[in-house]
Amino acid sequence: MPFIPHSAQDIQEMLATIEAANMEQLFDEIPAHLRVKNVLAIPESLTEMELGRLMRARAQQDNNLLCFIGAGAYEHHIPAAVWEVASRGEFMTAYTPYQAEASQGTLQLLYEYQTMMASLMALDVSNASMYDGATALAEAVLMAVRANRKNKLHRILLPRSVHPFYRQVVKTIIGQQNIQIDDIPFDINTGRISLAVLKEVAAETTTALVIPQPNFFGVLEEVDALTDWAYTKNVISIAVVNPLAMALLKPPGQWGKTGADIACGEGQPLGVPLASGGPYYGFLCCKKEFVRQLPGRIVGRTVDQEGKQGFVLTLQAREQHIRRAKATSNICTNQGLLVTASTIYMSLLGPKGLRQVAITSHQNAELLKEKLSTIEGVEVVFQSPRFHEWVIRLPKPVALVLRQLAERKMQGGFNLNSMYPELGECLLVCATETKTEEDIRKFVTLLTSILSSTNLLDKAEQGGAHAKTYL
Amino acid sequence: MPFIPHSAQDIQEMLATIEAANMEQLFDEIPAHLRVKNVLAIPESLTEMELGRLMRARAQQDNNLLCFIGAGAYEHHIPAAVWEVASRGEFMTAYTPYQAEASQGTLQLLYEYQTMMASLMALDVSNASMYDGATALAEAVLMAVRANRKNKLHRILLPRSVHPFYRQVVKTIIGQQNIQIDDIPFDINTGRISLAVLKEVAAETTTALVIPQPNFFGVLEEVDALTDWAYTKNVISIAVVNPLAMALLKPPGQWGKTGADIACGEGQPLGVPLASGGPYYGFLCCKKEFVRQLPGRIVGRTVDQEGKQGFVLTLQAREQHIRRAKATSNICTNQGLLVTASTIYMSLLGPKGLRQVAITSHQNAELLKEKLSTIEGVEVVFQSPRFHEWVIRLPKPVALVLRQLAERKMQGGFNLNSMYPELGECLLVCATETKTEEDIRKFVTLLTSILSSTNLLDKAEQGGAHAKTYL
Amino acid sequence: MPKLIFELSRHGRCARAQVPRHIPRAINIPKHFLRQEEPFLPEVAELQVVRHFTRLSRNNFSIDTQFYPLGSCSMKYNPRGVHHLAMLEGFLNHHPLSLDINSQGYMACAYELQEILKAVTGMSGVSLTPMAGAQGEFAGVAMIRAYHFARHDLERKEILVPDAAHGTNPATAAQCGFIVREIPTDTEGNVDIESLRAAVGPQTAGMMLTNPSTLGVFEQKIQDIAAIVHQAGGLLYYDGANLNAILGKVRPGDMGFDVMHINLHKTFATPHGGGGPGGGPVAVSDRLVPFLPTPIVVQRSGLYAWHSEKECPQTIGRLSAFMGNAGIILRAYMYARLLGKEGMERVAEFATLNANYLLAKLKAAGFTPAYVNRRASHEFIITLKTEAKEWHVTALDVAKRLLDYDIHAPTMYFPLLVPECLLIEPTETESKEMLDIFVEALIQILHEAKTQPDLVRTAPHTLSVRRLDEVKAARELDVVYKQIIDPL
Amino acid sequence: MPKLIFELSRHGRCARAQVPRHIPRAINIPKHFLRQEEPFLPEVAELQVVRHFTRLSRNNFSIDTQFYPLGSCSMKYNPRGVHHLAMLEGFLNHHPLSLDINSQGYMACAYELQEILKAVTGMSGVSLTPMAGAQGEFAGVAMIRAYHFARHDLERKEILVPDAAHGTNPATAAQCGFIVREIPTDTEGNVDIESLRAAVGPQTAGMMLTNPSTLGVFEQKIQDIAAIVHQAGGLLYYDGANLNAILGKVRPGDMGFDVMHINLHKTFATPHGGGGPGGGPVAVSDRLVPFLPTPIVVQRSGLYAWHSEKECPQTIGRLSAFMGNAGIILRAYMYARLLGKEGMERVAEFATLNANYLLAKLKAAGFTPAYVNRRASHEFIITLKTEAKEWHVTALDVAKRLLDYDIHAPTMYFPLLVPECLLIEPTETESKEMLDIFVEALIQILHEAKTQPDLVRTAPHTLSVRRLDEVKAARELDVVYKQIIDPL
Ligand SMILES: Cc1ncc(COP(=O)(O)O)c(C=O)c1O
Ligand SMILES: Cc1ncc(COP(=O)(O)O)c(C=O)c1O
Repeated sequence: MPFIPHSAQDIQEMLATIEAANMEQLFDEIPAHLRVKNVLAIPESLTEMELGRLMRARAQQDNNLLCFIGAGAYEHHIPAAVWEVASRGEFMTAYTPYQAEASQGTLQLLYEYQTMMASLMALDVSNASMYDGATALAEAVLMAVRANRKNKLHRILLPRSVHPFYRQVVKTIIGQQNIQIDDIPFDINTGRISLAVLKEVAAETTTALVIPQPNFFGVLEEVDALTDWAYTKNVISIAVVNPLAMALLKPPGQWGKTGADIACGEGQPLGVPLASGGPYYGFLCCKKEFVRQLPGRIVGRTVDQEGKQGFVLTLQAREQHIRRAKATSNICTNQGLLVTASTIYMSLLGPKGLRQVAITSHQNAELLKEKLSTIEGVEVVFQSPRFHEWVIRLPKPVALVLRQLAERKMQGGFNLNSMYPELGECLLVCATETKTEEDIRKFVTLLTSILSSTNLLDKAEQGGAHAKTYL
Repeated sequence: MPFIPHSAQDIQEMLATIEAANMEQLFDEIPAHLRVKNVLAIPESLTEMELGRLMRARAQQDNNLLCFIGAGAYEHHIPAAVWEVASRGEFMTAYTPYQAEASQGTLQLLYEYQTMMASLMALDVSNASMYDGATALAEAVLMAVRANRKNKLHRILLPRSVHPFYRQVVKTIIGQQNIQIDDIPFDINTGRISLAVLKEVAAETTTALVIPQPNFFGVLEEVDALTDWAYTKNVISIAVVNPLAMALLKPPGQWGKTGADIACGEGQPLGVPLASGGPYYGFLCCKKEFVRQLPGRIVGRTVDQEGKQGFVLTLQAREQHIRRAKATSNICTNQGLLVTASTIYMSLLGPKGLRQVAITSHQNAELLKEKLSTIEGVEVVFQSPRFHEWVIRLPKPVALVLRQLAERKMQGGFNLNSMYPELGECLLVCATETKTEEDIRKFVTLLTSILSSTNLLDKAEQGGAHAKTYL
Repeated sequence: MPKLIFELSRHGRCARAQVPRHIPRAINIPKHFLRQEEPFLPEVAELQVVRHFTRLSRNNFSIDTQFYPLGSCSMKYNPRGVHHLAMLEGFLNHHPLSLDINSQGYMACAYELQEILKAVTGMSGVSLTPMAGAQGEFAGVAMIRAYHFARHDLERKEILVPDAAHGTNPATAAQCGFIVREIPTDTEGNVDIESLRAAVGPQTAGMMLTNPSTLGVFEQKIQDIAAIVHQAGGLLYYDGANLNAILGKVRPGDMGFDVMHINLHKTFATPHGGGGPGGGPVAVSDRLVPFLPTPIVVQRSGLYAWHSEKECPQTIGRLSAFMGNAGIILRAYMYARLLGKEGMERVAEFATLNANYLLAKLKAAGFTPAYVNRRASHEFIITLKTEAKEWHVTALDVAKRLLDYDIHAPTMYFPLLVPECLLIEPTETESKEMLDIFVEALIQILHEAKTQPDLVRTAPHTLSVRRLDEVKAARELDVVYKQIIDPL
Repeated sequence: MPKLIFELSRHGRCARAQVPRHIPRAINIPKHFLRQEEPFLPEVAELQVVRHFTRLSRNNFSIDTQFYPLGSCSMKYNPRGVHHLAMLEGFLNHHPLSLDINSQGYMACAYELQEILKAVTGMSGVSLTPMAGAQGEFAGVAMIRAYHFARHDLERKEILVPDAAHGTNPATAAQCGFIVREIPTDTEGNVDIESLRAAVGPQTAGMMLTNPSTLGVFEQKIQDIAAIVHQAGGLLYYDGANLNAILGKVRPGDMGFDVMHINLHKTFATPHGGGGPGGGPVAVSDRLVPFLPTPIVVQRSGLYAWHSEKECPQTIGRLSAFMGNAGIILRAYMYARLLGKEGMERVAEFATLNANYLLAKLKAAGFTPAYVNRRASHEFIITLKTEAKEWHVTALDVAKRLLDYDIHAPTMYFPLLVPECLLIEPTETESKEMLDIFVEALIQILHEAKTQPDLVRTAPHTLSVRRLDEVKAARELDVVYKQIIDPL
């Protein structure tokens, strides 16, 4: 019996203690006609060895791809120490630190995490994690709504330069409440939010403005101006940022004259592997005046009976298990282990190392951009400063080009076609510090050859049916 | 500075404390003309990320081979828990448990290991490891020599059915002393030691007889008769066995009327990966009357000042750091971590699980043997009972066949040609529990096609130059 | 206790081998976009980091080191083989937006897990995307909302929850814009049927329930409840936190539930990581299939593909940037394959055996079960009401004292309706000996409560800290090092 | 302390998922070959195993958790990246007898490590096969023997070792059939040159030395020593245990040594595993190259190949069944690549800086260095002779008391010639703060020795056990559970 320790004798003794004749009797309160009749339609058990063969074969199928996709999930070098330590049983197989005295390891780590993340954002406080970047944004919006009681109807300015999947998630989550979302178009030349448009769209009932940095196109927004505008309009500013970039770029707490009010985003770039999309974690920081609106767990430093320093979950009165229907959020299980990994990652890199990762990513992306833009027919779309990602327009259908690249294990970027049809055949390309000159050369060569091949359409159409991702 | 924590300020403060002007001055006792003048001919440092790319590429070169080689190193399923736990920093980065009170984890584990290994061998005691199976055999021979003081010249009967590399190692190690090694031929029909031959070779000065089980050809020796013969001749019997096989086969302590005196062998099959040949570990067990001759570390159970159970290194008076030139061996660093893994492995499998691994290996090997012997021209050489390995004769040169298989990532076995030229074109083939029917089918199909191809010689000769291993 | 990592920091230190090599290229970013001063991150060497966090980890209880009978959390063994295989580079390096042709390995696992979850729940459709139980609840209640909405049944503004429900249930219902109405529990731990009857009506959107309930007993009138809610036009939500109790024995779909979530980090043994991550797939009956959150994996002519908004126009939408906690899905899939169909049934059997054994022993030792006449499910409640009154030793005190016995405390003070309660869930992976040790510890503590109550009241005594001041923590908020926040 | 795993055992238990499926095939082995009753192995479930050994591990000091100033052992940080990459499946699953064409990845690493070791030692040839320092010594001394033998110089029966030498040196010489002759040390910690001169002769096969010596000082007259030994016809062996002190600063080959080993688990930071494995490659000057143990990797027209007996007819032979501790070789190689040439030099610099800093601080605090006038190498000795006399607190007591301060004890009572000594080696990877903590602890203990000597004499007090009875352990030998062996 895998994972069940009971010997035949144990079972006999235990049933005798319970005064049950057999195992069946333990289920005698379940109405008989409800019981499962047929054997479950589930395969027979595998041994770990058999499972290993199966899973190795599956992992192999998806392996050894060269990756220039970013679009919200970024390949970075993760020091081996990060997961070697984070995977220790004591971190990995613990539950939420409800018993603080028996969980000081996790709690101290979370306190250190909060400090690091708040400082990276230049804001006062951080919670201990949200599910992911997209839900963190949704929760940030809900924070803003709760913080602004004067409005009955809430309107949220959500630029289209924010990750389209984030926008979808925000709609799913806050869509259940009385909140209106106003899409803000981006300037087709710069790829960023235009202050002029913003002014047009804004209304009395506008509660918050979401400001991405870098935005979905990799472009840097004029965050100072946007934050200042929001401040003057009494609109709460919500930054959604790449945390790694904040080692190099101006952090939300320093935007404009007052700083953004809330910052959130995806923690994945800080030591979390791509892993098909998760588990990642969302971070959520804010100015101290919003701390009671902050959802999720927060760790506080305190003392024990003898005055010795210790850590506990604090402000629990905001949470669902105490406040129930009036809680700031329903979140319970969060993404603690990922935060553990990120805390170790940030500790290894330190402020200078993290900055160097950001700079190298930027430099590699710029190099790739230069090289790609020399290919005939390839056009760099937005002429604004970028971090490590940007948009190119191809002279052929992006879906078909990507498909051809994919067949050679090259992942050329993210197809913007269905999300931004107005841009035409556009591709979002990313390079991080993990890419070598050799990788870049390979990509450029392959793309050149695909674009110059004449029978692209014929070849690709055969496989076109499978050329989509889960858009 | 990788792995060095010193900040510039630290260095200044420390030099000031030392009253040294600079780093150079710390080396002022080294004659200047001896100092390294030129930069070392070593490549520049790599970052962990760069190293990762290099090593992944190298690992990839040697990867995804299907392995039917045994010959002393066996591929078995290793439960993930084994190395996940053995790799914990507290086991992996500890030194030898010289400070017993700060090393109870390692010491208790070694005590548990000694118990398991002694019991697997059905002998009284076990040490805490030797370097590998071959050196364990050499040390076993030296034990026998020390235990038998009446002889001046020592003759050791070392059958040719013992692993040829073990025999070479024994010769290297004991060759420095006044010990003669008598090779014992094997019976060309059965592949095992013949009692008759033994009787011829034995002499007054014969100190020990080495008995392999299974022997190098995978064949089971008539261990009862051999042990009894040794006993009646006052010859010390040294078993060299596959420890995994001992879950199924009669263990050394039960051979013949008295049991073998000493048992040794390679611990690798018990949870240690193939890993290009090491680190593995040698085990060494004996009857209690030989315990003072046992080299290496031994852990004993004792009590602390309060009578509480605890563990220490014991009988250290045998060891080099106390007895120096008169020590039982010069071994100091041993293979502790491998023993840690094996202890976890044996605990997971238990007596029944271990037996099942042995049985399944045997069954797979028998299946493979049946299938291979249906190929035209392939001949099973010895008609004796086997464990999980055996010898076949091929109708074509083994080196060339193996080379062809290797090009298709199939490792067909170990070439006996140079070690046992008298056997002709023979191959030692192994299957363990890791092999599926599909694997076996693949091997048989590939071998069939290679053997039936007419231009084998031409093709293979081109690559023949590289077709050797480090024989 | 180790120092804070910031206290180890020295200017100029870092883990050198981890920092990318300097490239002599310009930074093409105008200055006003750039950060001026460094963030306050520790500057430490690699050994310091490894040692610091290794030492921190040792200040934790965990399944790998202690018995952890935390009710409602199913803290069972997390197979190491599963973790190990999920860390294969082919899985770790796979981008979520890889084209389908480069993702078939992962998608095969996700697809098969969807099928397995259908089989164990008796439901018709599954979406794996919710990232924990609470998000599964959100998805479920949002589907209930979408369902009524699609039928233009717009007045259903109430969600019913038993008073014993987990806090996420009411919080979720509220987050979905519903009014929450509590239904009381009867003396035997069942939903009070009469109150339920009185509460339902045209305003009822649905009811959230777990069965066995968080009181550790099986809701026997489940079919009546289903009938009442359904007749009122509502839907029935199954909180899958307690699925471990019935795996392979009885299925929510067969009990009349319309929608449910499954906590993969409980029933499917994925490690909980000191707070997360989890996984909260939702499973639904036929009528809710169109509303499932996306993406979902489908199989099409031998290839796996993603279905999304386009193929599922009625979906409640997307719940995460990508497709949820993929690595947890992978682990849950592997766990299911290791168990197989026989193993699934054994989970419920042995979880129940262990709970009832513990209950029997504790009863014999003089402890008071909350529901004396009931069979325990995979968990059960004891109440220390009497002990609290007689010796002024509370459930909290007993819980803290257990820590000194090197055993994690059970869940305390939940469900809220049972005074001074401990909710005890041993799970199926613990041995009889371990349970006996736990019983012995509780007996011992009871004895201490009588003879040296202060010892219990001031516990724990053997950990790195004594009992912590939570009030001070909340009053003098210190949640960021060196930035003490004024009381708000 | 956890119970013994055997005490958790229950008949019929095991980690089911790890046991191969039953195959319905006969066992073709006659009965008299088969085992009749089961071996005494524990019968436990997977969680029990993981929990038991995880808990055991927590009863250890280690580099990952504590400062470990164990002299002569170079307990420095073992980079996790190195371990991680050595565990890649392509390395782990590779059979040692794979054909060369299937082994080029591993062989490239081994070959390059050979080259790197030549560069840092200043030697001409390297063999990686010895599995630890002591086996390297064996190989080295066997080569010395083979060298004389090949020259028909058959009367050289003596090996000289300083009295300060590590026990493996005389033990090795004896195992190679030599007579061991000890050379005394002078008052400054150097080899007594006059005694050496008197000792050498036609019977001298060679001398074993480490420099800096195990006394923690650099042997300044090393060239005189080399000349004396060489003039007598002997060869000079370098015990590489202390290579960390001079890496990139001075090379054994340049000092006149003919042969040496390198402890990869010291200088090259491979983890020591609680006793092993290690690695003990040998490096030799020209004249000993033909005698190197096999196999050795060579490069031949772009491909790597093994050289063995056939290509090296004068080799002393094979030292292990395959090619030594391959995984350790791989790790040492990676460490060397991470350090690069600049990093190599820094090792000696910072190891020396740390040692001299500690020495200066301890001197200032009133401790007595064994060699007051000498610069410390990467390690140094303090002697507690005075303290032992005055307060009856021994070096052992101080060592044990340090454990209570959560610091591993230095090496005690070695070298044998310094009374009540502690041999302290901080290594380069420890921070100044850690060293300061260590000094503070020793000062504190010195104070305790004066004020409450019993506290020190009965230490440790804070670990899972108090001081252990080693005499009982040796007298009442209990080395196998339930099989107490009678005193012999
Ligand atoms: C009964 C019950 N419902 C719901 C949840 C919430 O699940 P999660 O923590 O996965 O969000 C829990 C978690 O503890 C629970 O016990
Ligand atoms: C000076 C010295 N020489 C030799 C050795 C033996 O090396 P190993 O333990 O690797 O066999 C040691 C090990 O401690 C040592 O310190």
